[in-house]
Amino acid sequence: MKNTPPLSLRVPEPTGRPGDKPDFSHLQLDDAGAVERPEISTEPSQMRDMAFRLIRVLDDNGEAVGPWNPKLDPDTLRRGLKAMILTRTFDDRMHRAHRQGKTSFYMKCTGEEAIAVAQGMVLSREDMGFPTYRQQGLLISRGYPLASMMNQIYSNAADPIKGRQLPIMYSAKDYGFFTISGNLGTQYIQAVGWAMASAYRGDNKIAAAWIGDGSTAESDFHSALTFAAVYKAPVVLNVVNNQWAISSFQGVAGGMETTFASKGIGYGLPSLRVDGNDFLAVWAATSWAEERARTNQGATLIEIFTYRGAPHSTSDDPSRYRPADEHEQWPLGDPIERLKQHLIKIGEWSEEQQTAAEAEAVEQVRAAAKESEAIGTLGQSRPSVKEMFEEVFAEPDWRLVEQRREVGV
Amino acid sequence: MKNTPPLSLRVPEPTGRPGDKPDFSHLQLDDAGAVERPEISTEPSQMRDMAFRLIRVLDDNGEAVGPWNPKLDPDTLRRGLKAMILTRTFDDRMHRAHRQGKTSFYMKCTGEEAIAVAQGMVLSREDMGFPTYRQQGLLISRGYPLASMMNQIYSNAADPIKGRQLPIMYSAKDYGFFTISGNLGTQYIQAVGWAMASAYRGDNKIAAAWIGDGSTAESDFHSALTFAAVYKAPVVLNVVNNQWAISSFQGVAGGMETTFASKGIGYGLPSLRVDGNDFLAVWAATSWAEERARTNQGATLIEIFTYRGAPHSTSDDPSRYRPADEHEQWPLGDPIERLKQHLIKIGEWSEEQQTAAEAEAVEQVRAAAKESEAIGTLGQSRPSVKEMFEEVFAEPDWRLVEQRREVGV
Amino acid sequence: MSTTPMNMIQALNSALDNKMTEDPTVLSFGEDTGYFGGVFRVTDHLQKNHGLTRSFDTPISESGIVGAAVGMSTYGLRPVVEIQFADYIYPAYDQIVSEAAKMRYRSGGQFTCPLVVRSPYGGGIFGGQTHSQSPESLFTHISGLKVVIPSNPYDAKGLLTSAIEDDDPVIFFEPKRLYNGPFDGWHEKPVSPWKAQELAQVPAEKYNVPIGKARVMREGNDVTILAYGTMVWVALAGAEHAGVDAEVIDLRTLVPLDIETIEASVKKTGRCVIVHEAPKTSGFGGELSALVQERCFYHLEAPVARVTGWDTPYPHAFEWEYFPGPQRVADALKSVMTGGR
Amino acid sequence: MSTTPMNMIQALNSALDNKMTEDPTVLSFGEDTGYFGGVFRVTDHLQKNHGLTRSFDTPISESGIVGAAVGMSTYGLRPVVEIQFADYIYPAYDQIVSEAAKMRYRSGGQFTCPLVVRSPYGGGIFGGQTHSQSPESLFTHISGLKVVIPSNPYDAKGLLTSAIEDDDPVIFFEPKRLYNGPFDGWHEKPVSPWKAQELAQVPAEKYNVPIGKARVMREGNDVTILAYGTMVWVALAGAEHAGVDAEVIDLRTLVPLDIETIEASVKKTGRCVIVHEAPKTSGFGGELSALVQERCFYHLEAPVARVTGWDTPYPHAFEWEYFPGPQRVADALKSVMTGGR
Ligand SMILES: Cc1ncc(C[n+]2csc(CCOP(=O)(O)OP(=O)(O)O)c2C)c(N)n1
Ligand SMILES: Cc1ncc(C[n+]2csc(CCOP(=O)(O)OP(=O)(O)O)c2C)c(N)n1
Ligand SMILES: [Mg+2]
Ligand SMILES: [Mg+2]
Repeated sequence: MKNTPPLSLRVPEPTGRPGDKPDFSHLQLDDAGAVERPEISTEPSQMRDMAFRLIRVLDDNGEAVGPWNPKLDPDTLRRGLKAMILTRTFDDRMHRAHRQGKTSFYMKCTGEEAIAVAQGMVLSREDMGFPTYRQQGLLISRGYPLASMMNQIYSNAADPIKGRQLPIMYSAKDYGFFTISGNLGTQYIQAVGWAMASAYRGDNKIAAAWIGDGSTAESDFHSALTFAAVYKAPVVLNVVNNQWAISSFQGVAGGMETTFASKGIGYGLPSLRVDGNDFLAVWAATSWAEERARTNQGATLIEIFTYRGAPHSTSDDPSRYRPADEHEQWPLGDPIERLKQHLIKIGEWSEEQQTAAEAEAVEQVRAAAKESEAIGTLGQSRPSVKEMFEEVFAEPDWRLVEQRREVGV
Repeated sequence: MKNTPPLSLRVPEPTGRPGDKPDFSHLQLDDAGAVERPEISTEPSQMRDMAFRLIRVLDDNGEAVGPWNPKLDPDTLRRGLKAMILTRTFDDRMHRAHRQGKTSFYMKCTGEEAIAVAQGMVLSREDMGFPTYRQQGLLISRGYPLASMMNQIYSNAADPIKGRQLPIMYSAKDYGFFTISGNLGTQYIQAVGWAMASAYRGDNKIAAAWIGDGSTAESDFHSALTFAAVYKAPVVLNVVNNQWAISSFQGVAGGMETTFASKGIGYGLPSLRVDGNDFLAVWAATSWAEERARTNQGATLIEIFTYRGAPHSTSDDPSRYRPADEHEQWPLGDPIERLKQHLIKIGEWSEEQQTAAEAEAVEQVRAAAKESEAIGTLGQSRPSVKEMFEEVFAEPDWRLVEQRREVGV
Repeated sequence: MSTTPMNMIQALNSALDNKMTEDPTVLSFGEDTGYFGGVFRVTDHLQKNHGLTRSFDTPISESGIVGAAVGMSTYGLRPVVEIQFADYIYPAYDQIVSEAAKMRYRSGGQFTCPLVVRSPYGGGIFGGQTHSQSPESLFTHISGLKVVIPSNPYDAKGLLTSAIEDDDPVIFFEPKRLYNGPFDGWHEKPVSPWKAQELAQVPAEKYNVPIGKARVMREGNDVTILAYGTMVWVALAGAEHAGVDAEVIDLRTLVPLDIETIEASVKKTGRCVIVHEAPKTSGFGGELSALVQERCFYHLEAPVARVTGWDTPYPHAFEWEYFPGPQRVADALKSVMTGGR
Repeated sequence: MSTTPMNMIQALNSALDNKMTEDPTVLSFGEDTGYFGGVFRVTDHLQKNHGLTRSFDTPISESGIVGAAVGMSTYGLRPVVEIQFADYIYPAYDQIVSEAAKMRYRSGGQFTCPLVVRSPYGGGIFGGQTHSQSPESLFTHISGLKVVIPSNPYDAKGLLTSAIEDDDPVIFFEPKRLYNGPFDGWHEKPVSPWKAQELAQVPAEKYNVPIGKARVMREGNDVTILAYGTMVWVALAGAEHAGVDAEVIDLRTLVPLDIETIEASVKKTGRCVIVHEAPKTSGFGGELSALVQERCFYHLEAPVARVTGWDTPYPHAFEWEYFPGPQRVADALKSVMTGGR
């Protein structure tokens, strides 16, 4: 064997830790409007560069520019803005509810509201979304009752999933919202299977799935992309790169080496990369992928570039592993602020309307909380204990019957 | 939801089935010498196109051409040729031995001999190879006793792994040959772990791993590439694309959509694609990756493009799922024939020497068989039955002691 | 219904073919199961009969196969997937236990997984440690899964039909030692072919064998033998060899278990021997033994005995020392007949 | 050795820190285990004390974590990896059962896997069905694996030390209900802190608690209770509540099991109750029950009883109805004391 110097193990580290100044100088950001928009029928091999660019529509002046501008009407924009505001307001209230001991757990999506809200609006409710725990905006943008969300969070007697799941693990079939799994990544291949089923039946529903940057390392990510490519499944595969996976920066998932979007190249999937804090860019990229899937041209991978503003969950304290003001320094800004500025710019919104919308959101959430808390918060109210034994199978077997009898319910 | 035409499920199919004329017109093959050779220190992002090219050195005239020509001395070439001949001869004999009932199972590597032989010669015996069942050439090129291989195949009393494994699942630590697993793909991430261990210790050994085109769909492929990239592990990751995975053509693994080499791009790994039937090209690509790993510059993915000439195993009959003469029509020829022609071309070999080498190989194999069969073939001889209970743990626990006593061994 | 002799492969194939004809939501996929019809030919002709999209080959990704099937089943399809060997089911373990098994429960009944995971399992074919395993107990521990194992062609077809029609996920293990030819427990002796056996007379039409019902293979008074799959035949041979009047029960379904039949039999005989091929420790025999003594304690005249595979991997060269044969069953029978001391 | 009070997290951390100081081949990695020190802080300060390459964060890939550890261990390292919750160990199941467990055997001793898979497990912390599971029995069925579960800080440190020094793969489950504070079985009552308890007096230096040896937590004559992890405390509380003179055995190691201690105790008491948190069917209690009645049949005065989790997923809102509490143990004790009819 050659006599070479000793090897050494490289362990990736983020640009900043607590006490450091946030450093985003490594980010290569395209200007709004700078990235071309390929035809929807483009061969994946002809658009590989898209995986290394960043689709942006809203520029620093609040102007919507370039080929990806989806040219939405102001009503749609206002609906989107309001849904984002409502999502953030809901998050804040539930986070507080956890501190007040009303629930055992909560997870916010602060800074990522544009993603689920825009995508929830682009996709149809008959389509099926396979979300992670950070796409509550899907439900909110579609008008799912906030009180039902709270009932789930409180595991109270009206919890639609009967007290069986951790808070925020919603399931809302009628709203195109798949039952959230605690197990990261599993939904990704399931979404592909669901999409294959729709194609197999000759229906025209498509699926969409979300996964975090960190969770792309899970096996199901790989099997999902493989099956999606091989069977040309009608599915939109989103990677929400919010830079963090609990305490691990995205470099631990391989984000220092290349983009997450580029993972699609190795499966021959068209791959887009989009500014996740830009409502219009998310809308546009999603529409592109949606149309592609709907017209039987197969799956698209979309890396949605954003920043997790909040702690991972109520169990987490990010000040232990990242600079305290990193979120404020995030160069792509805040999705609500940016869409608001745009609406003001085009003369379709005002600071007053914003203040009113915020107040209205607070009011909506308060009303829902009142309704839900009247039923009860965690421990005060819950579904019947017999729900523990129901729906393990379509019909309980003798073990469940005996065990239920033992509990006396 | 939009009213669009019904979707349909796409299931990939090969260009030919039994009875059809083999069709390789879809292959895009570079000419020998046509592909540039990047510096070993090239950033992966600067060489992505390599994943879509095909490195070839030996041209149709038996000439070694272009920047990838490793310029080996004739002795090395002859060693390589002889090892390939020996590998094929060994395969033929063992395949026959199965028909004669001397073993329960065998797997040939016909047409793929250049891969393991060249790579076994480039890598050091102190490095660790994590092979599949189709890299017997690693052992043979390093002079591992053929009789020991046979003893394993026959599960006889001298089987180095004591009758515990299916035939051909060799383990030869001292030859840099990791214990083969029956479970596809598992070795890939283990190789990365082994390489990380070497780097962690500041040693200078590297690892190499092999996986089949079909098995790239397994989860361990994904975790291997992820870990290799994140920790810059000193490992050479080979994908042997021999076009088939038992009865499934490589399109079922995604090979219709893109190259297997391109899977490296999404991890930021440098990725090469090489003519697997060209001993010199395999040598050159492996050396490039070996040097990169050895000098602490991390892992390389190499797709080795070849064709599985033989049945998958002795349990398989390819005439049921592919055109009978597909192998003969394989446009990249036969690795033994091509290296032989090259040696003759440069005046370092002759037809007579070839005939003699083939005879010598037959003789070597016959001698080994004699030695091994003197011990016994399957069922005639085997290790002591107590080996069933040994080495489950370093020390048997009471269960194993009791159970062994029950068997009375 | 008129019947024809079928081996187990043909019977399983017939079940699939019937169901795919009858129900367009049934589809079949797995590694090599499409064009080629599976390495054991269980899915032979399905692609030809029902089309490319109804019986197809998959990438070599067990987790992908099951994960996709989970998604499909929540859409309303009834996928029947093959894991080529049970030894290779572990990569799919997470999708099975964390997802398929819990889908109905965790979604409050909104999403369900009527899927079947078929897999050849067990030893006796010189498959070595990675083509011989019997992992059934690993699935019996998971709430929300059913586990079915046939021992003969007739049951195989009827049980697979019921598994496909079941609204919950079913793990369906097919004893590959019984696939082509029958087995009478003595590996070194010739055996009369399936077609000469009554349980290989199989109707061409669809029929059901209910999930959750055991079959009494042999009535007897002295001791109850609980077995399933290949071991049913070993149990019968062992009983005959020992000359003991054993009641041999083929469980057919491990979950849900036919506890009534078991309990009634052991209360009658007062003795129980459990036979399985999987390693002893935490094999399903442990659960069976616990249940029997919990429910029949005051009827037992000897300890419940287990005859099982050893706590080692399945070793190629020692196939028949590992495989629990009739001699070991006979020894156990004799032991329990004399109080098991 | 002088001792300081430690909770279980500190004790485990101390074991890791000692071993990493002593042996450069020991390293620690997992999701969030590096800089941050683990979501439960078991690997806190290890990166600071021993350097970036000896305690680091990994991609979120349980199969990758274990697969890499398997490779490292065949190189000669002793990796200790963390699976963040036992509920997430299934993606790594194949690497554990097909690879780590069989490496020594299949390679004829050429390659071995001295690795430890640590994982917080069990319920009682309102974690819902994906942060509460007890999958231990799924590992006890696999030949070639050892399975260790401590119930207190002192044992936790000594057992983890032994696990790291063991030359075979060890699955090491850490009852997260016991991590920070102790638990005395009654979830609704206050409990005296670890530091007031003898088993939380832990030496700063390295020491071993041997793998394969149970601990008799309480001597008694009327009935033997077999338990491990959190359930040891429930068993003690249950015995006290029932007012029965129970011998409470903390198994500490499930494989290899301390069968001698168990057998001696049951032969003395003539009765046995087994307690675990995992679902009943094919839980480790089945194996224990089978072993006890196989070996102590003629000493038993009542059926061996099991008190376990139900055959359902672990439901968030019904935590304490699912979790087997002292009342259920007491009921079982009273039942076996009166013959279990
Ligand atoms: C299989 C599995 N492994 C580990 C965990 C624990 N876990 C929960 S969230 C999380 C981080 C996920 O990060 P990312 O995918 O980036 O999503 P984000 O939280 O940033 O939205 C981890 C490790 C889990 N839930 N499931
Ligand atoms: C986990 C696992 N799944 C399935 C199999 C069965 N199997 C053995 S070889 C094989 C095909 C592998 O094809 P490929 O990876 O292309 O390698 P090749 O045989 O062509 O060298 C299959 C499906 C296995 N051994 N392990
Ligand atoms: Mg993230
Ligand atoms: Mg292949």
